[in-house]
Amino acid sequence: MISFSGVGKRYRGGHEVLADVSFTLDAGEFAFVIGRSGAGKSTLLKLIPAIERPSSGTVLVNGQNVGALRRAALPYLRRNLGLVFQDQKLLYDRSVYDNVALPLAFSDHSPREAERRARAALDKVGLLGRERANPVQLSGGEQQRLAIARAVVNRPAILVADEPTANLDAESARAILEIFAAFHQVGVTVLIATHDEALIAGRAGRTLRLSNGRLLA
Amino acid sequence: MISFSGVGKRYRGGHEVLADVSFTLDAGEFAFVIGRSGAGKSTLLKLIPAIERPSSGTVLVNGQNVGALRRAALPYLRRNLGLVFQDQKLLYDRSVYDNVALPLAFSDHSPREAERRARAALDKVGLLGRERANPVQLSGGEQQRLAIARAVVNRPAILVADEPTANLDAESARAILEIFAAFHQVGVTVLIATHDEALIAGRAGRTLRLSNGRLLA
Amino acid sequence: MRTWLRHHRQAVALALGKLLAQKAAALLNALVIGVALALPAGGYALLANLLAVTQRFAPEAQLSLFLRTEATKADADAIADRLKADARVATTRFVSRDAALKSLRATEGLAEVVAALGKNPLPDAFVVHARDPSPEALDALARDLRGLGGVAHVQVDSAWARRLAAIAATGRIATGVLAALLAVGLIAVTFNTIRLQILTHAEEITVSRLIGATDGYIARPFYYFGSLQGVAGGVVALAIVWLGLAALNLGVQDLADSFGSTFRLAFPGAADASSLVGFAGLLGWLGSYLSVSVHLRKIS
Amino acid sequence: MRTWLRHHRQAVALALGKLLAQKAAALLNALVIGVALALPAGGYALLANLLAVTQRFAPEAQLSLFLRTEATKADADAIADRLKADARVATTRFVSRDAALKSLRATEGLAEVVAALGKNPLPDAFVVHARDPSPEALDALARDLRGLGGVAHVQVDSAWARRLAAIAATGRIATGVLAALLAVGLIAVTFNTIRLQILTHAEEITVSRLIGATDGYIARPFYYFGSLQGVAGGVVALAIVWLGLAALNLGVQDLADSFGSTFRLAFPGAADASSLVGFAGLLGWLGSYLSVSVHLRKIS
Ligand SMILES: Nc1ncnc2c1ncn2[C@@H]1O[C@H](COP(=O)(O)OP(=O)(O)OP(=O)(O)O)[C@@H](O)[C@H]1O
Ligand SMILES: Nc1ncnc2c1ncn2[C@@H]1O[C@H](COP(=O)(O)OP(=O)(O)OP(=O)(O)O)[C@@H](O)[C@H]1O
Ligand SMILES: [Mg+2]
Ligand SMILES: [Mg+2]
Repeated sequence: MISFSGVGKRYRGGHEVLADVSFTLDAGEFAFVIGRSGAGKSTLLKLIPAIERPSSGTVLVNGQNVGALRRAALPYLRRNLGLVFQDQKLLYDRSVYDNVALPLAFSDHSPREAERRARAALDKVGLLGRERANPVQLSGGEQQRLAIARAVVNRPAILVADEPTANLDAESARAILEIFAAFHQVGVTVLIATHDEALIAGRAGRTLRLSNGRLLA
Repeated sequence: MISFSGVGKRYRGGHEVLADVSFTLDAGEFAFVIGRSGAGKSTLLKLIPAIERPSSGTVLVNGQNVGALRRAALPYLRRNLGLVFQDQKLLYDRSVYDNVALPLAFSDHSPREAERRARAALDKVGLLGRERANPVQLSGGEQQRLAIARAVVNRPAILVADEPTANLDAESARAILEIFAAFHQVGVTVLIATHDEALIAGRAGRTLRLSNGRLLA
Repeated sequence: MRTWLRHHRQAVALALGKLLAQKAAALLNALVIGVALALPAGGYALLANLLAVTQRFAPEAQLSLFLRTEATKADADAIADRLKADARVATTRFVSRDAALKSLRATEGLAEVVAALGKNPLPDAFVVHARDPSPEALDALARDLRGLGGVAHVQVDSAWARRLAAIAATGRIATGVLAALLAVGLIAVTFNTIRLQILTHAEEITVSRLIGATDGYIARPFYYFGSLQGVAGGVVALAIVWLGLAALNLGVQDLADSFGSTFRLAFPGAADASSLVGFAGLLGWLGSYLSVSVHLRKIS
Repeated sequence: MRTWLRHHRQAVALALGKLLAQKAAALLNALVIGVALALPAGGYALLANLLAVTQRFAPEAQLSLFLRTEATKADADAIADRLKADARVATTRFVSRDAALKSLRATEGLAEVVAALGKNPLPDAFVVHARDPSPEALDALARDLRGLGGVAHVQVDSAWARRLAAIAATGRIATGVLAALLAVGLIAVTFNTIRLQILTHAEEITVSRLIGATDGYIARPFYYFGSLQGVAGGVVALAIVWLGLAALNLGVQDLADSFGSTFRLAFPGAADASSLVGFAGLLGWLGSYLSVSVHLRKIS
């Protein structure tokens, strides 16, 4: 499903953020990327939807070498992924509902089906009833849950989430992880980056430990 | 220094987010506001710089009733506060240096003194050397530290920080708390909101525990 | 196909929605484009009027053919036949010496002169309209007519023809300058508006791209927006031109009255008006196309 | 005071920096304003030229005073003295019957008529220029002069005066319409640009407010930006008007040559040019002021 081999990444004018990262995530696996601030977690995750391209090595997603994709092919790659960004990237001039429904606009659903999916996604993260609010009217944790709802609304086969619980207290964080676990149950591949060692303690799932851009065994 | 008495807050069309909150923070105190997602932490903090106004009760800052301040008086209140926002509010079309130097533009420093202060603040959060980078080139944790540097660059007497360690691993979070502690040492009043119980465990300082908008004893 | 239609419908709705959501802003934009467009459109309307006026003087691109005072009726008839046979001659009009005196008497300021004349000193004459109003053709025709028997003098009004040609040339240059301004101005306005539209929607564009929107999907509402804005600007320009002409007509009325004329500046017809609006829409589309090409890729 | 100066210096630097950072965009904006401004500025320049041309005809606001054919030299002298004493008369010119015949002979198309005349039928005449060119004043003067001994006929060229008044009125209306467009157009362009500037800087404005910037501090760069943009637009408008007049002069040259005139459209003088630019700057400031008042408070 997702396969990194010998991946290195160096930002223009910067140091080597990732070095020789290799791992394979099978379909339906559940994995955490863990590491300190600046370890390269976000960079690693950004290589999967080709937001960044590797400086060396190859990244395969569903067998596609995404580092070599043409610009015009990127939208079709990204539609099959559910992405939660570390800075959430919500639209603050749209309603909560419109934010969730955004990915449905370029897929091929009837308006009725689109609405059903949007409401189901909001329900899953406990935001049903806040559809008409503006994201600025949500608390930090609620915004994070909205970002998750948007990522899952299209029922992607792969979920990639960058610090989806950073703004949540331990209990809320656990509730969010349950959502990801539920997707995992139905066969979705899940990859979550976090700095929170406590969060993953005692959880099933693989752990990819990053330190200074290198994967620790 | 900061005094809430019988403060209630209800957003337009919403439920009661804060109810009958009363506490006093003396000059030089160090306090945490703790509570679950949606408990009202950010709302409480926003009342201090009058970003929001209380629906009932009074909020005094340095003896001023900030809930009743005229619009034109707000800038002068805010210049004396160091604020770290939950969503950081960095300018992504300016350099790291310009972000830190922003509050110095409307205070009365010579250009030389302004530069000295900006560099000192960046040094304190470990971002010296990244001045010319753009905030999007920083990792999530680095952005959070940049927001802290901007809050302290004017050496305010009061520091109010909303989840300043949300994106940081435990070790980096501890390092950031040390920065706040150092300001506390030299007499600055510090108020930090966090959802992270582990972070405050075994720390000196008062704890204001919020639950459903009410202050627990 | 159904999806394609739905996407276009959505894009139109989005563009229209944006225009209508900010009524004041949309009105302002239309006003800006309208004012810019009114310059050449108004100029064009005035030119069209000018050409209409000068066409009334076009008959002056003519020859006056004076007969000798001693010429007989037969001489005059022969000359008339000769003129009728000439392919270069469009029309001829015979002005008898009596008619000429009468019209001289009617000319303001000359009544006294005429009254003082003992007998009619004027000759018979033909007024000849040439088919080809160019100065060269008139001169050649005059040379030939001068050789006819009974003709005392041929006077070419080619000075007038030369003036007309110069006016027409001036008009053509002006139209060219104005048309260029029209196109550049409207494209610039749209380009700029769309640039700022893209900047204000940078966040939305970035996010849409990250979650799988194609560039075509992102660009579409801007194209519609630019075209709609062009059309709105064209309508405003029409209104400005209309009001401007109406205002000028207040003055023209007095002026024309003093000449005893009923002349008024004509308003652009339905065909001109709709092609102005259509052209404005087309240029709006072009401006948005250029702007999207340049600015969309700048947003990472 | 030093801080105040520094803040203003910073605001100018910021505004200039923004203009220069996006050279293409700044140029486009200046072009848009310039095109909009060129409409009334060019119209004004053309009007000024038109007025200059009509002023050449202003001496035609005159009376022609024809003496009786039997009038003596003494009669003529008495009338000349009477005219000199009249406060309403600006200048008088005596045209002897011989001079009148000569000028008639020189008139194109009348040479034959004159040649056919046996004796000179023309009377002596005075051409009288009135101080007040209004039709009413001319009529009153004519009435008085008609009563003088030896005067056969007084002809008022007030038709011309009426036409001139009508032309001047038309010009005044046109100037009014154009001036209104000038002001509205430029204010609208600036208002809109600043609106979009504010929208694209919404983030920065919000953050600056949160950390203690006053509204004055936030607004200042926008004022300077608007004024600078107005000035730049004024300069572009000048250039467009200059080029337009130069292009029109190519045609006017031919036209004037055909009249044997050296007339050319005059370019706006330094005073007009600098007041156009200054006025554009002022309107730019006004537009930005209005826009800031409306839009700054909309950003929380
Ligand atoms: N676009 C960029 N250009 C240059 N350097 C970058 C860019 N993005 C990230 N970096 C640098 O790469 C390093 C790793 O960044 P990354 O965001 O991957 O870290 P992270 O593990 O996600 O950290 P955090 O937990 O703080 O989010 C950091 O030092 C960061 O400054
Ligand atoms: N501007 C607003 N308008 C309406 N409701 C709001 C607004 N801001 C916050 N709220 C609501 O008030 C409640 C408390 O929000 P607040 O941001 O204070 O919580 P918090 O304790 O900071 O939570 P978190 O840890 O998730 O940031 C939430 O239910 C939120 O939806
Ligand atoms: Mg990260
Ligand atoms: Mg909060």
